[in-house]
Amino acid sequence: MVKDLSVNLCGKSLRNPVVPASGTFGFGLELADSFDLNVLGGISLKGSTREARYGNPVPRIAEAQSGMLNAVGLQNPGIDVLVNSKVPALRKIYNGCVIANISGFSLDEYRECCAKADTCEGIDIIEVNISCPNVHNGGMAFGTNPNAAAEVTKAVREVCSQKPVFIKLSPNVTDIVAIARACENAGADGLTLVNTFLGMRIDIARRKPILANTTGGYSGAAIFPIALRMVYQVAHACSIPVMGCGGVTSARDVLEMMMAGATAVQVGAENLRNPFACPEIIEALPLEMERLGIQDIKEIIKTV
Amino acid sequence: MVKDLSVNLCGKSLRNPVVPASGTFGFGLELADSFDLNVLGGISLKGSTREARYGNPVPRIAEAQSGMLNAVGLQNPGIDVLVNSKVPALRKIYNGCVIANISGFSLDEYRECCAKADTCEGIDIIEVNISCPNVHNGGMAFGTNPNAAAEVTKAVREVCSQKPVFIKLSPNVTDIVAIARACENAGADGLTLVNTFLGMRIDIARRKPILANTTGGYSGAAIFPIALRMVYQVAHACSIPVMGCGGVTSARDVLEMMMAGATAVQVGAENLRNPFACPEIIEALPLEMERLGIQDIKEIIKTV
Amino acid sequence: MEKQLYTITENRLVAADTYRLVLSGKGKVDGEFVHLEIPGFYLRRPLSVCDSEEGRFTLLYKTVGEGTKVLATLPEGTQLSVLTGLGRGFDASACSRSALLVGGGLGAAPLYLLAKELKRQGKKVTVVLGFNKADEIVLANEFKALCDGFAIATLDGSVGVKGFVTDAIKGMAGLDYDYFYTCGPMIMMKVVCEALSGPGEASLEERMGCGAGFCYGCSVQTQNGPRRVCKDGPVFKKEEILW
Amino acid sequence: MEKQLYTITENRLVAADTYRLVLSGKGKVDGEFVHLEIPGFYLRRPLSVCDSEEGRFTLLYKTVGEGTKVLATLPEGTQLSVLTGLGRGFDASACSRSALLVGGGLGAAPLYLLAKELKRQGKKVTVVLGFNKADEIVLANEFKALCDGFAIATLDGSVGVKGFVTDAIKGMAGLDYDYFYTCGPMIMMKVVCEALSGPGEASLEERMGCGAGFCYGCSVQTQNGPRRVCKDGPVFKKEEILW
Ligand SMILES: Cc1cc2nc3c(=O)[nH]c(=O)nc-3n(C[C@H](O)[C@H](O)[C@H](O)COP(=O)(O)OP(=O)(O)OC[C@H]3O[C@@H](n4cnc5c(N)ncnc54)[C@H](O)[C@@H]3O)c2cc1C
Ligand SMILES: Cc1cc2nc3c(=O)[nH]c(=O)nc-3n(C[C@H](O)[C@H](O)[C@H](O)COP(=O)(O)OP(=O)(O)OC[C@H]3O[C@@H](n4cnc5c(N)ncnc54)[C@H](O)[C@@H]3O)c2cc1C
Ligand SMILES: Cc1cc2nc3c(=O)[nH]c(=O)nc-3n(C[C@H](O)[C@H](O)[C@H](O)COP(=O)(O)O)c2cc1C
Ligand SMILES: Cc1cc2nc3c(=O)[nH]c(=O)nc-3n(C[C@H](O)[C@H](O)[C@H](O)COP(=O)(O)O)c2cc1C
Ligand code: FES
Ligand code: FES
Repeated sequence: MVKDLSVNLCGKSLRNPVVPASGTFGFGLELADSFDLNVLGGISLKGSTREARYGNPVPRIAEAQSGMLNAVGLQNPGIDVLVNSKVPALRKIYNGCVIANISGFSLDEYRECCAKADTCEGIDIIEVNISCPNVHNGGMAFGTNPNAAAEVTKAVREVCSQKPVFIKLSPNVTDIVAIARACENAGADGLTLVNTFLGMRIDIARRKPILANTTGGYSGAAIFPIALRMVYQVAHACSIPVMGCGGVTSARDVLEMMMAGATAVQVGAENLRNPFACPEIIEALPLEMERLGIQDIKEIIKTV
Repeated sequence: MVKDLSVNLCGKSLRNPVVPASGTFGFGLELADSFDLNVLGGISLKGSTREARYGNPVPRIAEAQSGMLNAVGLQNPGIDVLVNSKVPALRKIYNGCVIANISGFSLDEYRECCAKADTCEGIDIIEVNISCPNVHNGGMAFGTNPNAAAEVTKAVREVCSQKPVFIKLSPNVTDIVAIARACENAGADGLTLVNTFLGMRIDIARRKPILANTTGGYSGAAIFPIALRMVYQVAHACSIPVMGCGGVTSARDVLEMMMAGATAVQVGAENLRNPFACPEIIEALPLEMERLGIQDIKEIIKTV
Repeated sequence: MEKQLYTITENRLVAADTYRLVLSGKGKVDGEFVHLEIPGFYLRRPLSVCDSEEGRFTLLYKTVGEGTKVLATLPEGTQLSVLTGLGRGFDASACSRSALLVGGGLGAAPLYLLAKELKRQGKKVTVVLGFNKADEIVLANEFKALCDGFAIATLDGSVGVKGFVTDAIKGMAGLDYDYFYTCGPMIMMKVVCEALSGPGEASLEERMGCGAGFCYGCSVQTQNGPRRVCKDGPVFKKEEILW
Repeated sequence: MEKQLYTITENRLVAADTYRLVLSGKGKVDGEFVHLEIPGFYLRRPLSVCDSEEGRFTLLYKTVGEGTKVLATLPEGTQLSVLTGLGRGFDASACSRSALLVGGGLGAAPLYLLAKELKRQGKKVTVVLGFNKADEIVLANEFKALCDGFAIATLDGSVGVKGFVTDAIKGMAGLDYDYFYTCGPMIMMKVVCEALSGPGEASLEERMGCGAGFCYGCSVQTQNGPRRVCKDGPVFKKEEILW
């Protein structure tokens, strides 16, 4: 039985809801030799800032039982390289939805980067990361307070006249609904949730944190039930579309996130364990839908 | 080599730092036939309220990849049964540290229950749960705001003249340090962290939440890196002792929690998978310490 | 309660989606059910003891979800961690002379152990089992060999009486019993408890955490207040149950 | 990069805490290292390819942490998921005539594959290996059989020269090479790169996420800016490395 896997994200049609999450799939190009990227519903690119950044010192990666910590710290070549070189190169081989993920350390930086992304032809959606736990005074500070989140949203909304703007939220908050609502009211076209949880591991033999940065962002299968709860709460409180993210590892997880309220679903850390995770999930979707009697994947969105 | 496993919690000596967490070990009595409870450093009893409570409807339990959700909702026979019957019965067979875990739906209720626990002979420490995510208008509402947390602390501190009071914090907050400091300033003798994360699972075949309560408290191995980070932050910001809790499953996890700043370590959901988890962890501690060159477990507390 | 490693000596499809699992280890397992760790899954799975002898016991399980599907793939020789000695089972002594056992689907499994005990005590045992269709039938021969009366109902009529267990019971001429025991889907047990006069008991099912009475994850409301299915049950007297 | 299942055909202790792992599967594995999934662990483990032929390849690993300890328990026949075709390895063509290979501990492993390639290209190969003590020595016979010159240093002097690899190198009369390659502990490689005149390259180690160049978890600062150890390396030219 032919299954309809397509979903619609602010007017942009995705051939399926599966999108590798920002930072876990490079600029797409790194994986172009491994499989045909065109199977992917979309790609969220590595987070970009105004200037090129090396990021945090190594070690940047630590392991946990069903997840991992990263403290990459927004290593990236800068927004100009993104729009002038990375996106055009990706466009040569990929015709799906390209999502530019933007970070910043000030309103000005967010505004400037988003303006550049807005006029870059190859980009379909702008995803504004106000939730990176791995840089100081940047990212997460904006994402843990409804007023600050609204301010960033307003600022970037003003400079993005052509593309939908998704705000990517932090799970490290008491009330994610309040922040989601603030972003919606400030003009966000959609929301991505969640980013990583602030976590830590210690090397008990050396008696030192494993990460050079002491703490890092925790993600992977372990966070799925919390991310799912947040997607559920936000999708039921707001009327803009949600991209669900956090701990997704299987076709079943994708369907669960969509029933909770996600229109599209991002896969993050699982790509690091298995670079073929996204194509494998997409391949598994029709059979799983068959088992559950789902014809058209759109129909299950927010049905729980 | 003989290892010293004892730790000191507000003047009370524990023979080792391992304590089953509240709600995951009943009133101790339920496990008395399975092993000698006297191997345990302490026991945190099932949370008690003023009146007897049935709790939430079933299903109350859901599974995740490295953890579980519970929505028991504070089923308990009420504080009077606790102090008049459960604690005296436990005392007949257990000579370690007994921790009464108290919940409430109002300041008055917290005050009344803590006053009763304070005068109950068999109880060594009072642990005030301001972080239960499974009851409405109760528990977590007090634990997600520094002012409310301070108010509860002050209220119970006033009525507890004989026993140390630990406040048990919620991880579902933006800034756990602010709440910890508020409790410390309001007179808390110690802090327990963390309680469960608010999570959710959906039965995708039935298209319904698995838990009758829709959401539940997520805990188990999956939450360890987040709990560890919170213990680390709070232990380094406050000067009162911390009981670390969240995802502990092994002797190595106990040592890691202690290096992060915990004086004692609670084991929760792991008891549900393996009722012998605590005695097994305690048995494994000396060998693990030997490997790491630790003579006296007290010496590693907050060394990272 | 005890925790022990047992070795799979048989794990074989015996009916549609239904496997017979024989586990070997030290001693004779008691308790109404065991709590089984399936590699890769966080919580244990409760499964009723279908038969138990010195050194080995038998379970019957249906592959309904992720865990049981993985269980079905485990080869002989695999070691599993099992909690035993769990649950308050059927009270064979409550029957004075003649018992009626009514099972639906795999609800037949714990009834088999009960039937053996009742026969050991010299009582008369009549068994009625209900299934959806022929390929789901289990334990028919075992019960036939052991018991004094036996009937089957299938929904599609492919074997025995067409319809529910209650239809099969109605059709049994001269049925006589002083106590009944039932295990199966909630709705079946409710109908049975309402339809059958006289005293009896039923075995409930609930999602479990510990399976051993200390997490209060499985508490249901009963006529006598909250009761833990894993410890106060799973078997409850008919009058106690709030359907 | 490719992901494939390989079957363990050998997994055997060959030196103190050191195992030789032979994996069989389709094709000939290339790449400097493989990224190996160990059952029960979230991240894969990077291990250098020590030898590779059609249908099988060999790794040498030390049991240093939880993952490698579990790996050591896996029996023959176990299937493992492996990412292959990873890393930019040693550049055999950079040597024009005669090469010096300097390994510390299990740093010897990737040098063996390199030595074979250099010999295939008809070049002269001298190998110097350093270990803490005799029971840690690996690959000595294999290198001796293959190469033109071979020396060992042990810290405790139990075998070969007492001291570091640099001591053994000093003691080699008439040593002549136009290019060197080194792999081992950072501090050893630093000393080697500083002590040896002439061009050379070294293989770095870093905690990895993806192992395949797209997570930026392993980026180190180099003379030429940030470089991913897994993709731009692990082998870097001596001048590029910021020690
Ligand atoms: C006392 C008791 C005795 C039982 N005896 C048998 C038996 O003899 N044979 C048999 O086939 N089944 C029996 N069951 C039901 C059996 O426990 C479930 O079918 C099994 O747990 C499903 O596991 P899963 O991993 O396949 O399902 P999943 O849905 O993947 O499991 C997810 C979680 O839900 C729980 N769960 C799902 N369905 C049930 C259920 N019906 N009852 C309790 N927990 C459930 C699982 O244990 C697990 O924690 C019994 C249940 C109880 C409570
Ligand atoms: C390119 C490369 C090639 C390597 N080749 C070999 C080899 O041929 N033989 C060998 O014995 N070792 C090799 N190593 C080191 C090997 O990867 C680690 O010893 C191994 O990952 C430790 O795993 P563990 O589970 O035992 O340790 P744990 O400490 O339990 O592992 C926890 C996490 O830290 C990572 N980690 C721990 N130590 C290291 C380390 N030294 N380098 C990188 N990651 C680490 C693990 O991969 C894992 O993600 C290589 C490392 C790299 C980067
Ligand atoms: C290595 C790594 C790098 C990441 N970098 C970014 C980033 O640059 N921008 C961003 O918005 N999120 C970043 N994230 C967060 C992911 O996009 C995702 O939100 C998070 O990992 C949760 O999903 P998961 O549980 O599937 O990993 C990163 C995550 C990882 C693991
Ligand atoms: C079934 C269950 C019941 C619980 N009941 C209580 C409770 O009554 N009071 C309380 O303070 N915490 C309760 N908790 C929280 C635990 O004490 C502990 O804080 C939490 O589970 C995190 O630890 P873990 O990851 O080791 O499970 C409960 C947890 C579980 C799993
Ligand atoms: S499952 Fe824990 S009390 Fe019944
Ligand atoms: S480990 Fe992912 S880029 Fe190197």
